[in-house]
Amino acid sequence: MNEVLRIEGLKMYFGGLKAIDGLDISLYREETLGVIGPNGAGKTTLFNVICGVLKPTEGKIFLNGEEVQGKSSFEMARKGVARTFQISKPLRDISILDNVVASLGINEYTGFKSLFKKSHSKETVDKAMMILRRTGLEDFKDKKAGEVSLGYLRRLEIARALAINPLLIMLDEPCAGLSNFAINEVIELIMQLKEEGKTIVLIEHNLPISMKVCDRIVVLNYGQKIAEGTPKEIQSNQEVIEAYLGEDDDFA
Amino acid sequence: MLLQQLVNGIMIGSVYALTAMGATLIYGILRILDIANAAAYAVGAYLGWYIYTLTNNLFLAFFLAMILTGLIGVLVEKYIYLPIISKPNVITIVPLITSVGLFTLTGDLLRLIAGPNVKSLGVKLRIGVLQIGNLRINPEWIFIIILTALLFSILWFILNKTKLGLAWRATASDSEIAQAMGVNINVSMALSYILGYGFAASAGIMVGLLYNSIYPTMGDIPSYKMLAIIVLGGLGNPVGTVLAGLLIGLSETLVAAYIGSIMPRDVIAFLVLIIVLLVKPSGLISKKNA
Amino acid sequence: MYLIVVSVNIGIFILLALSLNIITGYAGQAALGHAAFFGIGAYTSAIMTSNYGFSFWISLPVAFMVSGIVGIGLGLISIRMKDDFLAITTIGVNFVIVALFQYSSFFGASLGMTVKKPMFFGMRMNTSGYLILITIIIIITCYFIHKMNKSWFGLALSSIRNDEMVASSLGIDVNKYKILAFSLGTAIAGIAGAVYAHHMTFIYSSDFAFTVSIGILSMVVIGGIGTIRGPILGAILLGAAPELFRFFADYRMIVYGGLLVLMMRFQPQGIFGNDSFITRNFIQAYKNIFKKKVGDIIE
Amino acid sequence: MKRKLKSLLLVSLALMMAFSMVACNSKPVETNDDPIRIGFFAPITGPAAADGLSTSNSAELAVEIVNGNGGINGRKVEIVKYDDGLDTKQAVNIAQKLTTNDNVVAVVSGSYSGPTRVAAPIFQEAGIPMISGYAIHPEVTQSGDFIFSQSFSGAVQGKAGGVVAVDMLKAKRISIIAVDIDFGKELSESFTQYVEANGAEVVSLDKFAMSDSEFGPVITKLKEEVKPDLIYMANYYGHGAEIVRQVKNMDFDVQILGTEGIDSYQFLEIAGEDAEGVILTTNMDRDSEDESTQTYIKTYTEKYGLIPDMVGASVYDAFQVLFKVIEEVGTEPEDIRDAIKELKNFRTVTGVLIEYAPSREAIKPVQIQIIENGEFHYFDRIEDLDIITPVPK
Repeated sequence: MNEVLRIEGLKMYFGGLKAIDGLDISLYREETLGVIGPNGAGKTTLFNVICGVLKPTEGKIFLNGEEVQGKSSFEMARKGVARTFQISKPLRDISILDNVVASLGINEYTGFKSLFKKSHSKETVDKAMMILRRTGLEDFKDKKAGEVSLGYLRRLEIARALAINPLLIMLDEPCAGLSNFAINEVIELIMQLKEEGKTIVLIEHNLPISMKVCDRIVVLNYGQKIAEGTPKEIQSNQEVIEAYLGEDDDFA
Repeated sequence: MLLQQLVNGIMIGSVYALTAMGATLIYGILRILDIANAAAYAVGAYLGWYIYTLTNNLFLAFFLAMILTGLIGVLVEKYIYLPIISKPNVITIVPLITSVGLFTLTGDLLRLIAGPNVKSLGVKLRIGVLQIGNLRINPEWIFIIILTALLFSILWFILNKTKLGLAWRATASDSEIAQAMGVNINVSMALSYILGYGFAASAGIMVGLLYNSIYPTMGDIPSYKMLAIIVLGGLGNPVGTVLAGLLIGLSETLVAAYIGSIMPRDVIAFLVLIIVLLVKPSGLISKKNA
Repeated sequence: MYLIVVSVNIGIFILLALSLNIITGYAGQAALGHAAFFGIGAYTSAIMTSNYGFSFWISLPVAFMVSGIVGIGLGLISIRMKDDFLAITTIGVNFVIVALFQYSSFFGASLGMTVKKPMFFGMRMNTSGYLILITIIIIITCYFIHKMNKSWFGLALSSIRNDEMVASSLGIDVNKYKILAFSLGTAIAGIAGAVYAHHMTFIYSSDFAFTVSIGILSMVVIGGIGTIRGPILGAILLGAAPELFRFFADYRMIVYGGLLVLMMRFQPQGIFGNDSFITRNFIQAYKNIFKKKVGDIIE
Repeated sequence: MKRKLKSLLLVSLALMMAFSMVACNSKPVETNDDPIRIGFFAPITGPAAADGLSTSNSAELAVEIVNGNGGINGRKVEIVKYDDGLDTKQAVNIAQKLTTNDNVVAVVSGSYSGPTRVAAPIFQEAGIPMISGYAIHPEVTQSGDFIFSQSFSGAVQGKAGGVVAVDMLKAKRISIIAVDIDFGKELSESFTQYVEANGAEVVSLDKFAMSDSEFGPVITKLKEEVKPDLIYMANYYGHGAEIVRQVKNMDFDVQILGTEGIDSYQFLEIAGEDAEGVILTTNMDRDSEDESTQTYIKTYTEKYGLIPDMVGASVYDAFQVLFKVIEEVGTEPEDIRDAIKELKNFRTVTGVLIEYAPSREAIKPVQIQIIENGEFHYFDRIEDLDIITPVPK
């Protein structure tokens, strides 16, 4: 029972467009799985389906053995699936601290009753501060999230995912648009998470990063899995090279 | 009788479409729900009336009033709306409230300048009644329909066949990309307001002519009805606006003729709106397939 | 007496502005039909006291409930529609509900409804009574909103206001919270309506028209959206404006309209909003004098 | 937190105290040199601004004339005028201001039913007489014995309309088009009652909203399917003008009967030639031989360059009534009230005011006017007390 996530025969069609067309993936505890593929291969769609933003056309998703496909996004979050967004989506007009506190409340959003429970209890704020310290955001805690630079927003995305204390962290291109320096910092952070034994799914367009971070990589093209294996195996897979040829200079 | 009522509905619907067109053009670029468009409608009607009493030339009154109101529109855009929407972190309600302020201000200014009483254009058109079998169309309507068709053709030409129109459409579909491609979006915005307020003015004069009455609060009803129409048409979509105008004109007419007075006329527009949006939340024609 | 009457009217608008602020300011949902719920509260309590002889004090909570329940409907609509589409649909809801008042004889139709003044311990409620009542309700509402801001509920609304997708990724049931926000805001508007009906002793469908909704929204935005002080001060300012400007006589609506335009042009975050000129300088001055932490005074 | 709450409470208490202090200022003692102050409110801004202008002009003219004649018993009259914007909230504020701050001895309402209706109980409670110029809501005068109405009740005018339609014009099939507010409702109901009791038939009733301006569909329906021989319009000049224009445009041969709602020069202005032959029930006879009527029409036209209408004349009359009783009994509000109740056969510009009914609504002849050559002219008059006396509901 080490299988955290299992996807069986997943299909996601948008009208005539087959974004995901029959996909089987398994993910095991404490593993970091990379999902790569050219633009439009269906990576983000896959994320959105797993997180419950989209309802799959067909197929099954198991989380810790429980069938969860078609559940809504907030239910998936409560079941321990945390995610970051490809385009950073901070809660702009509240502080960085509040952003993290909001994520810590995952089990507190009970509807009307939540009106009578204070959000910024000492315990919660301490927990949030700990996460901010880990992600290097401590100095910005009172700044509004809309006012900090992109690099910090990526960290905030990860901090928020961490606050959920998830079963599974899904990172959607956490390094896109960052400077080399910032990229290294984010990689460092991911490596730390790995060491702590988190289970991670990573979409990353920048292949060297995936190669460095992931234990296993799944390659998608046109919504289908064209290869799967360790970074080494993927690197030498002819089909993958063809799919990427001329597509991406990073692949070398 | 059904034929006559259908024609009645299409006629009033085309006036609605014309009234709402200005708001659509403005929303298309600036994403503002500009209630002050209804102020332009009243101002246009008054300008038209004034020029007509001076010159006794209806066409001159019509086009001069349109141009003048359009120019006022550019000033309003440049000195009021543009500075507001270019500020960071401005919520979308702010321009809406600005337009409500402008509308209140203009309505009362008209009252002070021209008095609260109804002005009549007193135009006697020398074309006869069009009679086909039982179907009758009055001279005012013939005039209005020809003019509306003309204005829509001009609009279609500007938007689809000129460089300016191409720039406008590019800005409307994505202003950032348009800007990156070298489109001067300030020009598109100005065009929106010239055309937008100009169209509102033309609608004002037409309605003034149709009911032979021009008064300071004549913009009150268009101020909200045109919102229903532009949203129904898919927000910022000229073709959708024409369809929505016709749909509402027809619904109102048919309800008045066959069901009777179950509800006020204005409510019909909003009921149609709510029903359509519940089925299709992005309006009759959504932006994507415009 | 005149001042008290004006104050009661302003008090009713403060309550309306505060309640709209829950929907628009905190949950970030466009709502341009708030007056309809004001009307639902007014008609509910008027019908209860005048047609069925219930006490005014029983009709208050009932008005609260009925408006809130109808508000759930608006919340359901907000799940299906977004932004400007939602905004205009709420205008539509306003028109439809006013038409219902206007056309249904149950609501007095075109003759409006006459409302008896309530009794309070055997005495007829006078205007000062209303002032005290509305002040108490406002204080309770402020306390409640203050509490809400500090709770998980408030944080959930903040998240939804900023980004619904993120909110649901944090485990927030966005639909449920939207419905709750709409229903709370409209329920408070319902109470305002109940007080209004008995204060005015006569209500008519057009008292709750779309223009009133726009007026309430203007108060929230002019004062400063998403704060407690904003809607209160905005309502005082705009509520008193028609009376304050009486000595401009003929020009007062022009002054009023011009003021709206100028304020939005130069202070779009509202006069007393979080980023406004007055608030910033006030905080600065306060800091300089008392050397206190900012968070303590401005929530 | 607790402290903050406490300070909030204190501040609001202090505010309330301050308000009540200001509110409790005592009335100054009145002397004979002070002018007699009469309150007046009308919708000077907003959608009814044209009627507001007409009534406010008439009010000022009335005061100017009486002061020109040396005032009342040597004292000048001063008018305290407010704009209610056709908004009941403002009307309540105004009524409160008039009763507590302005020391008026009586009030005239130049506004519509809504504002007048909410203001009436406040004047009643304060014990200040109010005469409503033309508000038609039946509950206005029911507020109490200080509240009078200068116009016919809706029931009287509707019945008079019925008399014109059935007895004078011999109509058999009648269509009604009514505005859906108290005015249209009251009139069309009592009209229908009379018509159906006297052998004619109401074949259709179309209600429309105040904001409506498009009557093409309704007129088409009437012409092609209902085919009435008379249309009764219980509405205002804007609607009325559009209806007669549509009727003429469609070549629809039908008699049109209107009410005091279209008694306005604006009706003539908008409808133009199409208004010819329209008959209406109203309160002012333009062809009256009465000197005061002709003086009013003449001075008003000269002073304002506008033609006076029914709402203006009604307000002017309300002032005449007040001047008359104040001259007789002085400025004590109770005395004024009693004197108005006792007033009999008083000549006003809208004919002889016979007396006020127990419901405090004026009893006076209903004038029937016809539009000829773009002017209102005498057609007939109803003086039958059975018809013009309001029946209490």
